[in-house]
Amino acid sequence: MAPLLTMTGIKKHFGGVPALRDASLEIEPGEVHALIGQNGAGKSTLIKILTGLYRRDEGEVEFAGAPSHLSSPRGAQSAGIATIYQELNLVPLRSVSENVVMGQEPKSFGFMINWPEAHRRTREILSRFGIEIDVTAPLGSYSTAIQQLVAIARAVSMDAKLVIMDEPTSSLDSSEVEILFGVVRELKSSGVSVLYVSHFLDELFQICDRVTIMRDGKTVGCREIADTTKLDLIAAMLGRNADEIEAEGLTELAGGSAAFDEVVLDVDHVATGPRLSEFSMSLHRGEIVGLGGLLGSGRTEAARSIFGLDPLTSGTLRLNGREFKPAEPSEAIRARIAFLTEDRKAEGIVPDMSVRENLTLALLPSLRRNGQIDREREKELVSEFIRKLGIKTSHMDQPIRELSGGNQQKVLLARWLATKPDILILDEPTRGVDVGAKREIQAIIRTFVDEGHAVILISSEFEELVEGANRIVVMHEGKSVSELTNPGITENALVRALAHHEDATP
Amino acid sequence: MTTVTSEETMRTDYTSRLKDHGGLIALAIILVFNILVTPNFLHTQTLAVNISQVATIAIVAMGMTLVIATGGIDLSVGAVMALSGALAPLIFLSDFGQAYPVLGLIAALLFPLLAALVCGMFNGIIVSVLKVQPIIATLILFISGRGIAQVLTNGNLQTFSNPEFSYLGTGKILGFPFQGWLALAIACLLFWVVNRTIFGRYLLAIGGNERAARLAGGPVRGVKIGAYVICSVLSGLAGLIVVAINSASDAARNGNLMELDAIAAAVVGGALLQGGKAPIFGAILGAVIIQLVKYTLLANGVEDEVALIAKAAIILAAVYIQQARKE
Amino acid sequence: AGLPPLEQKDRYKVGFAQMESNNPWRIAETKSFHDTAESCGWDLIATDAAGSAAKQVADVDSMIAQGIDVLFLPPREEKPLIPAVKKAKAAGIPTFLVDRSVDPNAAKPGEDFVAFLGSDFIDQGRRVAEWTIANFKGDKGIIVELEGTTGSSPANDRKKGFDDRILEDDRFEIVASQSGDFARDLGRQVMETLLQAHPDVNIVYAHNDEMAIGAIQALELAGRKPGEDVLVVSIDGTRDALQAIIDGKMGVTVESSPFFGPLACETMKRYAAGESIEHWVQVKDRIFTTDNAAANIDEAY
Amino acid sequence: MLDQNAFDMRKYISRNPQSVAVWIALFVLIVFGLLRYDNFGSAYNITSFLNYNAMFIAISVGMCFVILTGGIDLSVGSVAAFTSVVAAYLSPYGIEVAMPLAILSGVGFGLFNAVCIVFGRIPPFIATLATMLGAKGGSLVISGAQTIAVDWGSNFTHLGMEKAMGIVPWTIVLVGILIIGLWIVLEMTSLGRTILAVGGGEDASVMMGLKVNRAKIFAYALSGGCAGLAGVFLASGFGAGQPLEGVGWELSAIASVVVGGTLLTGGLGSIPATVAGALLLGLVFNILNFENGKGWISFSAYWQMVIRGAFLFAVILFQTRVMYRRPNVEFAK
Ligand SMILES: Nc1ncnc2c1ncn2[C@@H]1O[C@H](COP(=O)(O)OP(=O)(O)OP(=O)(O)O)[C@@H](O)[C@H]1O
Ligand SMILES: Nc1ncnc2c1ncn2[C@@H]1O[C@H](COP(=O)(O)OP(=O)(O)OP(=O)(O)O)[C@@H](O)[C@H]1O
Ligand SMILES: [Mg+2]
Ligand SMILES: [Mg+2]
Repeated sequence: MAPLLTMTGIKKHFGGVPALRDASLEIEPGEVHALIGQNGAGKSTLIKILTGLYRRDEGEVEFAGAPSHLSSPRGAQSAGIATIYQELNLVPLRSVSENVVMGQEPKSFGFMINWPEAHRRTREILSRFGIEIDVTAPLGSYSTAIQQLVAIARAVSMDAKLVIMDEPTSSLDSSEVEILFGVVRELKSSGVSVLYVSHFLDELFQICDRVTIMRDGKTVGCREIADTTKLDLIAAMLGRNADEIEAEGLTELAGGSAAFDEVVLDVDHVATGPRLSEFSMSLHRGEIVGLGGLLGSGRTEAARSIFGLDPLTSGTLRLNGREFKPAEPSEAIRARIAFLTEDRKAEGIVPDMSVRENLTLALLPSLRRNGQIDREREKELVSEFIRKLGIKTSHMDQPIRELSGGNQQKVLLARWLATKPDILILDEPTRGVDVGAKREIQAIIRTFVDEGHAVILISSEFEELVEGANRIVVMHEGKSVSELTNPGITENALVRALAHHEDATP
Repeated sequence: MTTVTSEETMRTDYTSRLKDHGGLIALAIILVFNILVTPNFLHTQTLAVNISQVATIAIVAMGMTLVIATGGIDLSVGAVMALSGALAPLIFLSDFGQAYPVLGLIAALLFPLLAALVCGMFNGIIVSVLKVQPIIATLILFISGRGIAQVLTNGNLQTFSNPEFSYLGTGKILGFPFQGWLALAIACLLFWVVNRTIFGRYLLAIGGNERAARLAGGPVRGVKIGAYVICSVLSGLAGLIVVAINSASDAARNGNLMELDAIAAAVVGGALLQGGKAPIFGAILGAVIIQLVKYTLLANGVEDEVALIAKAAIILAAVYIQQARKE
Repeated sequence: AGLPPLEQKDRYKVGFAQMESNNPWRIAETKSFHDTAESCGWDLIATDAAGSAAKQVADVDSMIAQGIDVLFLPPREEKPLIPAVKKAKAAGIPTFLVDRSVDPNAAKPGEDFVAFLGSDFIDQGRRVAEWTIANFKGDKGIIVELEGTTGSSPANDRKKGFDDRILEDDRFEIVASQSGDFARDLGRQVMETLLQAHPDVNIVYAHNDEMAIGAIQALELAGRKPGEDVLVVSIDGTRDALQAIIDGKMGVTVESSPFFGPLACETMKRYAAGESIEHWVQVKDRIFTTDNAAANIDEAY
Repeated sequence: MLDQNAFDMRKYISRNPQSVAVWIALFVLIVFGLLRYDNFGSAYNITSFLNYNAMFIAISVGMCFVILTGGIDLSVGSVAAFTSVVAAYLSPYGIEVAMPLAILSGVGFGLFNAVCIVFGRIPPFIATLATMLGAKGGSLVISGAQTIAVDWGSNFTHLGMEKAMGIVPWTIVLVGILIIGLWIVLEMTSLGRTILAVGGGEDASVMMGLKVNRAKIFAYALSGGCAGLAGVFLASGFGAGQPLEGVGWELSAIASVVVGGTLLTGGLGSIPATVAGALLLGLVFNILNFENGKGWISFSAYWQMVIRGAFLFAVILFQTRVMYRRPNVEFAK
């Protein structure tokens, strides 16, 4: 059978810096094709070239048997390519329905949008994903996960020949991932091809047929999933020998079960509104406490309440035994608390500022010397962190928006580590980060607690929670409902704890 | 627009360098044109005249640049000029001012600036605390600020003769107008503030991504209020200069339409209306370009109505060059 | 149809629809109406159109709705205010135009409105020209003209009156004519610029005194001697201008008095008494020079 | 509010708290006027008030579309002045010729704005600022800096001065049709929804494959056309093309739109609320004129400016404080 899509010899430079040197990709009709590579390998760029968002410098693209010169996402859409981009690309102010049907609204009289039909269709599509929500409400009033699912729903509803998913699961929890897989299989069985980008290699083995591996802007291989192993893939991505990697071992980071006695943070029946109605936990020096929960369970709100982002309506926070009432993040930072946000784009990076400026943003007050910023020390600090965290940037004055997602995340982590916090709150710290970097980040977190600090870890990846946390506080509908402690922390236990509360409430 | 348009960062070095200096090139073209066409252009007096006229626009444009850097805009600058300009003569012409000329003079410089500061606080608080969109927030003082100035003076033109005060507008140092030196000093100070201080860094961060700046502990409200206050105080200063040159304060006309000139100067100088950039010397360059355009058209007898069209075309061209550079 | 009548009574509800308040002249005019109100038995409704002819019509409308007895209207523009005049007539309200008139082809005095009280802008310009021709000592008059707000009728008329007359004499040449928007600050800036481009200028004609004062400042800043090597002439008769004449910095200013209140009262009373009013109640504009400036400065505004 | 199956008042209020504020403020002001002043509710005052404000409503709804795309149009006032001159020149050919051509000339300016913004990548604020200067210069040039008389003999002035069936001024009828038409476009057509989407997130709209450029071009052309219509009203209602009119109209239109609850950043807003905003701001002038007539205090022009500013402040305070905050939406920058 002729391939649905062939891309060969694709090259792309951004202002002289090559992002793609020689990329190629071939997708058969009706296959689920994975695209993997380290952060910055060029996956997203390749996709954007395919959908016409970027123009390629060189190379051939053939789609559905004809050479393709798409110059806009719109053209790609009508050619039969539906895309879920890595950065959410919906319009939060507009309703869920609009976000789903825009571009192909049902009409009456040929020009008037038939809203009842649009809502019905949206509900129907979303119900395939197990989502029952008010589709007339603004999309932005829902969680990232729901927004992600809506984006997927939109793409899936488009009758495309090829659906591209750039890290669709990065903000989903396991049950939603399952739903997504169901949908992907459905697409496949109806002959639609899927291009699937993910850093979760396990996922690939569940749903993909073939995998293309990219490294440094080049396509370095394409395998049948059945003929490969996770280790192989990692080796190919990193450009190293599989044995070597095995020898190093991607060591498990299971938290010790040491006794923690010094309480640094005590959260007592804290509420900030309907999304966080009763939250209690304690955090000890040297401990990683995980927050487990389904989407919308209020984990992010819990973190925000500690960081002074949402004013408390009731309850108390105690920091090192003293009552603590931060009204602004700056107060929390002064109290040596740090908070890595889950929404990198909206709340994390300042896109036009350089890596250097982004990295030191939370640290400025301590860089003050003679009324101005001590630039020497700033540079030292920044190069130190770039080295320590292995941040891939051409120089420290490169605008952060030009970095790949994973590297942006590392810069943000560095921003907080640089403030030398006692308590580090991490909301989905490894979202969109490649396996190598993920291990690195996890190692950094581990070192950090070993130095006697404490971490609150929010993650929708059960594996990450279970491996990393010394204790897990389970949240449900804005309340902390139970706690898992070592040695009782297993994925099963966590799933059971969640399911228990899920069943308990209608 | 970053993701969609960054595509265009791809340019040969040559053109991108050309565009980096778009403003300077525009300036060079205007200068050459004037040297060839405008009678007596190469004359120190011409330079002095232009400096004295550009100073007020430049001073206000620098303040505007800071506000624009936060992603805001300040329509009230002209009204604040009128207000501070109206207060100064009220003070030194008052009984107190006549009885104690020195104190009166100092008060006549300080109080108007203080009033301007209050206006800036008002704007800044509405924008940052009440979260009202800047155009509308500053529209309030745009409408009523001038009204307050006129209420204070009963609408009357206040004329005076006070050489000490008038030094602000007519004094010369090394043969060049005092207000030109003043503008230069302010530019250096603000350049330092923007590029070297923590306030400046936060300012740019807030314009670049306000939520991120807040999460990183940035004092968002304080910095925004600060930007509006600086802008207002500089406008107040410009208002005093205008009054000083004319030896008269006309609350109805002082600073009229200044907001448009200042915004145009800031943008021609490279400020991005969505925030995140604060090119202080760019603002001066923008002000100089606008001033020279005005001068060129006037000196060559171009009719007012045609001059408007020419001004429009030049603003478009200058910003087009600037804009192409951005992406 | 004839003019609406006006009955004689003690108090009248009087509308005065000022066009703008952004210059001393207008402010003095409004004040003059307020000052007259008490003595003339007016309940005065004064509106301000902030320079918009359209809003001025709307202001007149709202005064008609409030049932005024008489309307005094300084029309911002010749043509756009005609609807206001006609609506007032339709509502049975006698209208007196003050200081500017409307297009006589569309609305006629004695028919659509009672009368026009005011002076003649073209004539003002012409009188400045005549004085200049008579008093200019040099051989060649190089003139810079500072125009009022572009497109406004006083600017257009004062330009026409002056230019037509002065150019009849070939001693004179107008080398530049630019708008200073009737404002002192702009007048100064424009003069500074024009002085650079035309250093040989020896006459400045400004459409109002404010710009003339600005021009004098520009001349002084440039080291010129207004009154000696440059003759400054203008229109209005403000206190500052008279002072400049006394100081020898300015040659002449033709009066354009803003004090219409008393004249308005008198004319209205005559009309109420059934007198027929002349279509143009002409104001006798004086001309101020060194001869009479000192004597009149105290009553200037 | 049309985008719901059934109209649900509570939902509407909670999602559009800001537009609700303007209706309440308008209602309060009208009741105040009716109680305090004689003849405030007279047919004469109502029709003349609406007739005058028809111009502002027209430019405000046009402005609303532009603002919804996340842009701004500072040129509306000058464009209206320009088209009033065009309409005046064309008035001898009758309304059926003068009106479409004048509106078309306004659309031309709108298209020019759109080209600068969409293809020249010039920020809307600057592009339309330049057009504002250019249109003003242009209208002075074509009119020779004079007001241009319309032909009173043709039917041109009927539009601005006469009433349909002797009751409703024709301008109101036209503006009513415009409002309803644009309301339908915004709420019920994909073009309208695209405009909202573009304002809510331009990058996202591009990625969603929407016709972003078309939406923006339409919005600016429409705004130009609405300014053109306002220009026709101006010429027809005041009997002259007026090159000097329109000063500050853009700001009052922007204020109307924002007071009506539309986000200046785009993506969220409503046509009826914009109309309410325009009426509210217009009503302040009308009330001040009536207050002057009470003689209790005769406001000088300056006090009127202060009061108008204070009133705008009050409405905004009311919007942000008394009504609850924004709908619960995270705003993308
Ligand atoms: N708009 C841009 N301007 C400049 N450089 C860019 C731009 N977009 C991407 N790049 C660069 O191109 C390279 C490839 O980035 P891309 O986003 O395609 O990586 P990726 O494989 O998707 O990584 P991730 O897994 O982190 O999402 C990176 O080095 C990045 O810095
Ligand atoms: N039922 C809901 N209705 C409206 N908005 C919701 C709802 N649930 C969650 N949200 C929004 O989604 C965001 C994330 O939700 P929350 O913090 O409660 O969940 P979380 O457990 O942190 O989920 P996530 O895994 O997505 O981070 C919040 O900002 C909240 O505004
Ligand atoms: Mg990517
Ligand atoms: Mg979360």
